[in-house]
Amino acid sequence: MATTGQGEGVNAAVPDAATQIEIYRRMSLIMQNDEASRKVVRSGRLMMPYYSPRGQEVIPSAVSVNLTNEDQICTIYRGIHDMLAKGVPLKDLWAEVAGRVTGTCKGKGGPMHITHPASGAILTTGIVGSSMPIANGLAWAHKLDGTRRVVIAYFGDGASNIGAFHESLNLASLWKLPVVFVCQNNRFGEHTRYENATSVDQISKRAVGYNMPGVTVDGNDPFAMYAAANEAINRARDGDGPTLIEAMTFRFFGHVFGDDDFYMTKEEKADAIAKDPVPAFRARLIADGVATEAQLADLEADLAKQIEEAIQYALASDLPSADELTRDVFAAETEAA
Amino acid sequence: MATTGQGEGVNAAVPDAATQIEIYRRMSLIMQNDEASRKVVRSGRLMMPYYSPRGQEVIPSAVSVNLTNEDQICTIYRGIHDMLAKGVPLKDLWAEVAGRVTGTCKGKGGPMHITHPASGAILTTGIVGSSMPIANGLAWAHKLDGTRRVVIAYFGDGASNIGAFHESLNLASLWKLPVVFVCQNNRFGEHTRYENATSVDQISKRAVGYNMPGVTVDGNDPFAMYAAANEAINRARDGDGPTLIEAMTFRFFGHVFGDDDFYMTKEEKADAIAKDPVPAFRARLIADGVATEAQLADLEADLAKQIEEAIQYALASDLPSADELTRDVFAAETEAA
Amino acid sequence: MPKINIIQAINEAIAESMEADPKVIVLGEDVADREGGGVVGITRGLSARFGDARVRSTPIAEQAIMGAAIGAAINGYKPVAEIMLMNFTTVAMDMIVNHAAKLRFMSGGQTTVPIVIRMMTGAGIAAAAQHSDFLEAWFAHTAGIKVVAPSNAADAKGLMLSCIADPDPCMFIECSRAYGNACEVPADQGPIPLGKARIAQEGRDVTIISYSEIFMRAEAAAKELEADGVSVELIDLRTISPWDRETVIASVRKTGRAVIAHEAVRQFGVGAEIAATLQEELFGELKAPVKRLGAPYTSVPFSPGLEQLFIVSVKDIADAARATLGANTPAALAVS
Amino acid sequence: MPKINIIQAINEAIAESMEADPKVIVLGEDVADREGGGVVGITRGLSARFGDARVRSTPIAEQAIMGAAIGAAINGYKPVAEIMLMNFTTVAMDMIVNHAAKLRFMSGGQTTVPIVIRMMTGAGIAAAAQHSDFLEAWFAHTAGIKVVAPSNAADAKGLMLSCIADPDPCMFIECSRAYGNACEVPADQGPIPLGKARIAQEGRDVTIISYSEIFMRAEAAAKELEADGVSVELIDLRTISPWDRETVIASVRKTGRAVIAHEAVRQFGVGAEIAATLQEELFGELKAPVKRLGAPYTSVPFSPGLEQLFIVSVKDIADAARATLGANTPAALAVS
Ligand SMILES: Cc1ncc(C[n+]2csc(CCOP(=O)(O)OP(=O)(O)O)c2C)c(N)n1
Ligand SMILES: Cc1ncc(C[n+]2csc(CCOP(=O)(O)OP(=O)(O)O)c2C)c(N)n1
Ligand SMILES: [Mg+2]
Ligand SMILES: [Mg+2]
Repeated sequence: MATTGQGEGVNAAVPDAATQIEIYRRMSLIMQNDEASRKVVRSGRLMMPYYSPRGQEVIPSAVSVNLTNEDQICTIYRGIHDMLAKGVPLKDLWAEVAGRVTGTCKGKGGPMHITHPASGAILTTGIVGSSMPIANGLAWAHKLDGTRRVVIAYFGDGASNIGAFHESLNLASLWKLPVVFVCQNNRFGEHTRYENATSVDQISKRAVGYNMPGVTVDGNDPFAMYAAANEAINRARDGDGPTLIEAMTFRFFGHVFGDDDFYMTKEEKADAIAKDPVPAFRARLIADGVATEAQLADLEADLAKQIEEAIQYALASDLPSADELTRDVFAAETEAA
Repeated sequence: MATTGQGEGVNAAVPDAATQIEIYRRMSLIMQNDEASRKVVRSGRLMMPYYSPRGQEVIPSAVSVNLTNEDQICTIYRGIHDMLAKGVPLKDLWAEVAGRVTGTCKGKGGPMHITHPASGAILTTGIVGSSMPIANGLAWAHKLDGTRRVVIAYFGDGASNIGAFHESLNLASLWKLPVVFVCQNNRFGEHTRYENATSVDQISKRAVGYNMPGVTVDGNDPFAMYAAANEAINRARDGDGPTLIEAMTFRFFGHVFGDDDFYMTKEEKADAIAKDPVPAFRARLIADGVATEAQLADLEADLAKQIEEAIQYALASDLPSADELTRDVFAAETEAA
Repeated sequence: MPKINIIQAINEAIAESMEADPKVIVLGEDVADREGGGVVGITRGLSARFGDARVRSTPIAEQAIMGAAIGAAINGYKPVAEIMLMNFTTVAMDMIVNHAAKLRFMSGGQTTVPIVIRMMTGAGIAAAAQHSDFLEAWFAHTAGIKVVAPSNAADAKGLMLSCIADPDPCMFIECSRAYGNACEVPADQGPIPLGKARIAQEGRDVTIISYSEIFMRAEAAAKELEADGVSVELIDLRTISPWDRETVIASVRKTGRAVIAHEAVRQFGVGAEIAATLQEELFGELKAPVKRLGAPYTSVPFSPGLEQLFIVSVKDIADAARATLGANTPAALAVS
Repeated sequence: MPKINIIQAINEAIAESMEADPKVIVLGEDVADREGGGVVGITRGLSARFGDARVRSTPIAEQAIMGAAIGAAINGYKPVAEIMLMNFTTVAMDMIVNHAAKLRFMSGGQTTVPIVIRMMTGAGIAAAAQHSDFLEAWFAHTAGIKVVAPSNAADAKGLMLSCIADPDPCMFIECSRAYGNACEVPADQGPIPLGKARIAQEGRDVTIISYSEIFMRAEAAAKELEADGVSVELIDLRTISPWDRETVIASVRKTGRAVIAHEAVRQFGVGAEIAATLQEELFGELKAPVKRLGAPYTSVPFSPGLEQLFIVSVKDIADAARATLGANTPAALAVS
C-alpha cells in the first residue's frame, strides 16, 4: 500500500485560480512576517529564540488551503509559518511572541508554544517528535466524535529519527486515525546534515513499515504540495487513515537566529536560495495569468500593513501581571501546594 | 538493500552434523529447563514471575552456535532460553532465579535481570524495547576496539512498536554497528495479538526504513534460523552493519506463568504446539542419520542431571545477607547520601 | 454491606464515570476485554459494557498512549490511560511532564488535559528493580499534575471518581500489595475531594502520616503503639500533590511529634517535603524532630528476603514513633 | 593567571581526560566539530584533536544516545554523553533511571556504567516551559546515579574531571546563565572530589546553601547581608547527590540558621531534603526554621518579566536570611 513517488500523478488535484492566489497570500504573509521577525529580533526589541521558517513557506500554505478552522494542526518550535498558514491572527501571534498579556497564550507560552484553538492551531511544541503522538489523540477524538475533521502533524526531518515518530505512525495506521504526518525535510536538524542522522535516503520509505501511504514531494512546488496534501487529507477525512508526506525544502536562515551556517557549503545554500519558492510562485501566477502584478503587489502591501499593525499592537500591549506566574497551573488557582 | 525473504537462499549456510547436534543440545536444555522451572514455580518452591520460552527454543540455539564467548547478547524478561543458549552456567542461573548469593547477580537481579559477562550474556531487561539501544552501545565499543565481536539484541514482536526499536535500528544502520536485531515474533505481546498492535504484516519490512537488510524466517526451523543468523552475524563481523531478523515462533505457555491463554483460540494454540520444534528437530536428526536415538537420549539425560544438580545447588545456597541490600549501588559503599 | 477490594472499587469508579459521561474513555495495554481487561482486571467488563470504541487496548508504546490521551483530552474527552507499571512512565515522561502537566499553563488556559494516568507499582512481588518503584516524588515536584495514592477501596473509588472529574491531569498510583485490601464501600460512594487527607484515627502523642499500602503498615504500627499506651493520630495523605498541609500541620501542632512513612527511597522523597514544611510551620512547637521513613538508597532487589527489607515495616514505623517520644515513655505521657 | 569561563573549563576537563585515557569518548547531538562542537561550544575542537571515532554527533534520539553510552561503558569505555537540554532527559528516562543507575546493582556488581551525562538548563533565556527546567531532584531521588551542578569554572573543571574518572554514572548540570562565569583556574586544576561541598565564605550568623547559578545569587546576597552587618557562611553544594551532609550540618550547627536556595520548583525539591535533614540532626540547636527558596509551583513562563520572577533572586535570598534572624537584628547579633 505504501508508495513513494513525486505526488503529482494523473489524478492529482490542481488548485483553482482563487486557491492559487490564496496559497500565495499565505506564503507572502509568512515571508514578510519572517522578515519583520528577524528585523525585530536583530534590533533587540524582542528577546526570543527565533527559528526562521524562511524557505518553507509553500508547505503549510498548500496544506492549509485544504483545511477548515475545524481541522487542527500540531507543530513545532519552527512553526510560525504553520500557524500563520492555519490562520492564527497576526495581532494575537505577535503579542504572544512579544510576551504580552494580549497574546494567544497571555505571553506565557511564547513563540515555541503558540496555541490558538479558534483557528485550529492546537499545539506548538519544543520537544522534537512530540507533535505526532498528540496529533494522534486529537484525531482520535474526531474519530470518536464521528466527524470528518482531520489533524496535521508537522515535524522536521531530524524528528523522524526519534521514538515518538515510530510509535505515532504505528498507532495512527493501526487505528486508522484521520491524521496527516507532514515532514518538512529541510535537510538539516540543527547543524547535522540529513544523511548523518538518517539511515534511509527518503523518510517517506519509512511508511512501508506502517503499511501507510508515503510520498516524497517537492515542498517548494505549490502544485505538488497541494496535490499531495489534498489526497492525504481526503483520505483521512474519508476514514481511510493516515499518510506520511515528506516535503523537501530548505531553511534559508539556519537553525536559529544567529546561526552562521558554517555546517553547509556556500554552494548548496546559494543553490537553495536561488530556488526561493516565493518569488518563483509569484512569477508563475503572473505568467499563467492567474493574477496581475498589481493585484499581488496590493495583496503584499496589505499584508505588510497588517504585520506592521500587529507589531505595534503587540509592543503597545501590557505585559502579563505578576499573578499570571502561578495562574493556569490548575483550573482552580487555590490548589497548588 | 533491504530484503524480506525466507532466509534460505541458494547460498544459505548449512550447519554441519556436529553443529546440528549442538543446536539440538541447546534446544533440549532450554526445553528441559523450562519444564523444571514451571514445576518449581507451580510447587511454590520459588516465587518469581516466570516467562516461559517454551516453543522458542530454536531461535537462540541456532543463533548462538554462530557466536563465541567474546560475542555478546542483550535479552529480555523472556530470555532464559537466550541465556542458556549463550552458555550461562546452569548453577549460577538457578541460584540467581532462586535469589541466592551464589547466583549470577548475587540474587539481586533475579530472573528478569540475569547477567553473566563471562559467557557474553550482558543484559536482561524488563523494559520492553530497551535491549536494543544498549546492544548498540556494546557493539559500538567492539567497533572502537577494532575487534570482530558482534552483539545480538533479542526482543519480542510487541517491542517492535516502541520508540527504542526505531531509534536503535536507525543508529545501528547509520554507524554500521556490528549488531543483529533478532525479533522473536511469537505473535502476541502479553495478551494482545500481533495484528492488533502492529500496523505492518511483517516486522522485517521495517528494515526498509533503515536501509538495513531485513528477513523473516521460520524461527522453528533450525536450518533456516541458522542460515539467517549466520549471514547476519558474518555481515556484522565483516563491518557491513546490522540486520533485522524476524523469527516466527510461538510461546506455548502464554505470557507469564499462570496465564490461561483465553485470548487465543484453542485451534491456533493446538496448531502451534503440534509444530513443537524440539521433537521435530530430534526426529529429523535421527531420520537424517545425524544422530542416533541413543545418543540423543544420553545427551538429554545428561542435561536432566545437570538441571537437577543446579536446582539442588541453588536451593542449598545461602540467601544474600542484609548488607547486600545497599551494596553495589555505587562502587564505593560509603557514598550513598 | 458487602466488602469490595481496590480492584473492584476502581473498576466501579471508572464504570460509573463512563455511564455518567460519554466522554470518559479508557486506553492502555490489554485494557479491553478481548485482552483480559487489564493485568489484574481493573478495566474488566468495561469494553463489553461501553463498547470497543471507548475502551481500547494499545500497542506497547507508552508515548503513543499518553499522546493519544492528551490529544483526546484537549478535544474534550476524559481519558483514563493505563501505564501498566509506574516504572514505564520513564518511556513517556516527555508526554506527561512537558505536555500533560504544562499545556494549561503554556497555552494560557486555552487547552486543558483532563486525563487520569493509572499505574500499578510496589515491591514485594519479586518483580525486582525495574518493575517496583514508587516515583511519586518526581511528579509531585512537577507543577501542573496531581498525584493520588489510595490505601483502601473506599478511598480508591472516591478518589478515582474525583480524578476522572478533575479538569487537570492526575496520576493515580495503585500498590499491588494493597489491591486485596477490602472494605465496605457504600453503593453511592461519591467523589472524595483531591488534596484532602483523612484522619483515620485521632490521637494525642504522635502523628503518623502515610499513604498507599504503607498506610496499612502505619495502621498496624498504631495498634501496636496503642497497646503500649501511646495515643497515635493516623493520617492517610491520599493525595500527595497537592498535599493537605492544613490537616497535617494542625495534627502535628496538636501532637508535637510526627513520623512520615512511604515506600519510595527516603532521600529526596515525599517525606522530605512534609518534614521540611513541618519544621518551618511548627518551629518551637515540635517536641521531637520529624522522622522520615522510606526505602534505603538502593534499587529494589529480587531476593525475597532483601526485598522485604527494602520496604518500610510495621516495626520501623512503630520504632520511629517511639523514638520521637524519647524519654517521654507512655507512663510519663499518661501523667503529662 | 588568565581567567576562563565554565564553557572553557568543561572543554579542558574533557580534553585532558581524553588525552589521559583513550577510553574516554564523547557523543551527543552536534558535538563534533563538523556540527560546531556543541550548541555553546563545550566540545569544540575535540573531534579535530581526538578524531571522529571518539567524538560522534548523533541523530536526535536520546534513547539511542544513552543506550550507546551505557553499552559502551559496560564494555570499558567512559562516554561523556550530551543531552542538549535537561528537559530532554524526559525522552531518555528509562535508559538513565532503569538502566544506567541500576545496572551495577541488578548485576550484583558485574556490569558498571561509568558515563557522564552533560546537560544545559536554566530559565532566563526566553526558552520557556519545555527548555528550562532544573530536574536534579528526580535524579537525586534515584539510587545509583550522582548529580553534580557547578557554579564556577574551577569547580566545573574539577568536578568534570571527577565525573569522567568516576566508576558510576554522573549527571552534570550546566546552567546557561552561569556559562560566562569566569575565574582563574590553575592549569593543573585537578579533580574535585564528588560529594564535597565548598565553604565559599565562613560566617557566624546564618548559613546559605546553594548550587549552580543560584549560588552566584547567594554570593551577592551574602555581600548585601555583610554590608548590613550579618555574617554569612556560604556553601556551594557542588554535588547534589550524594550531598555533603557533614559539611552542611557542621556549618548550621555553628550558625544555627540556614537558607537553602535553588532554581527548581520549591515543592519536593532538593531544599526539602536538606531542610528535613537539618531539623532532624540539629533538633533543638536551630535558632530559626530552615528556609527553603525555589521557584513557585508553576512552569517556566516565556514573558521575560514573569520569567525573572520565576527565578529565586538575590533579594529573595537576602530576605530569607534576614527572616531567619528575626528579632536578632544585626545590632543585636553584634552584642550577642
Ligand atoms: C527531544 C529533543 N532533543 C533535542 C532537541 C534540540 N533540538 C531542537 S530543534 C532540533 C533539530 C530538529 O531538526 P528537524 O526535526 O529537522 O527540524 P528543523 O529544526 O530542521 O525544522 C534539535 C536537535 C529537542 N528540542 N528535543
Ligand atoms: C515499556 C514497557 N511497557 C510495558 C511493559 C509490560 N510488558 C511486559 S512484557 C510485555 C509484552 C511484550 O511483548 P513482546 O515484545 O511480543 O515479547 P514477548 O513477551 O511476547 O516475548 C509487556 C507489555 C514493559 N515491560 N515495558
Ligand atoms: Mg530539519
Ligand atoms: Mg511477543
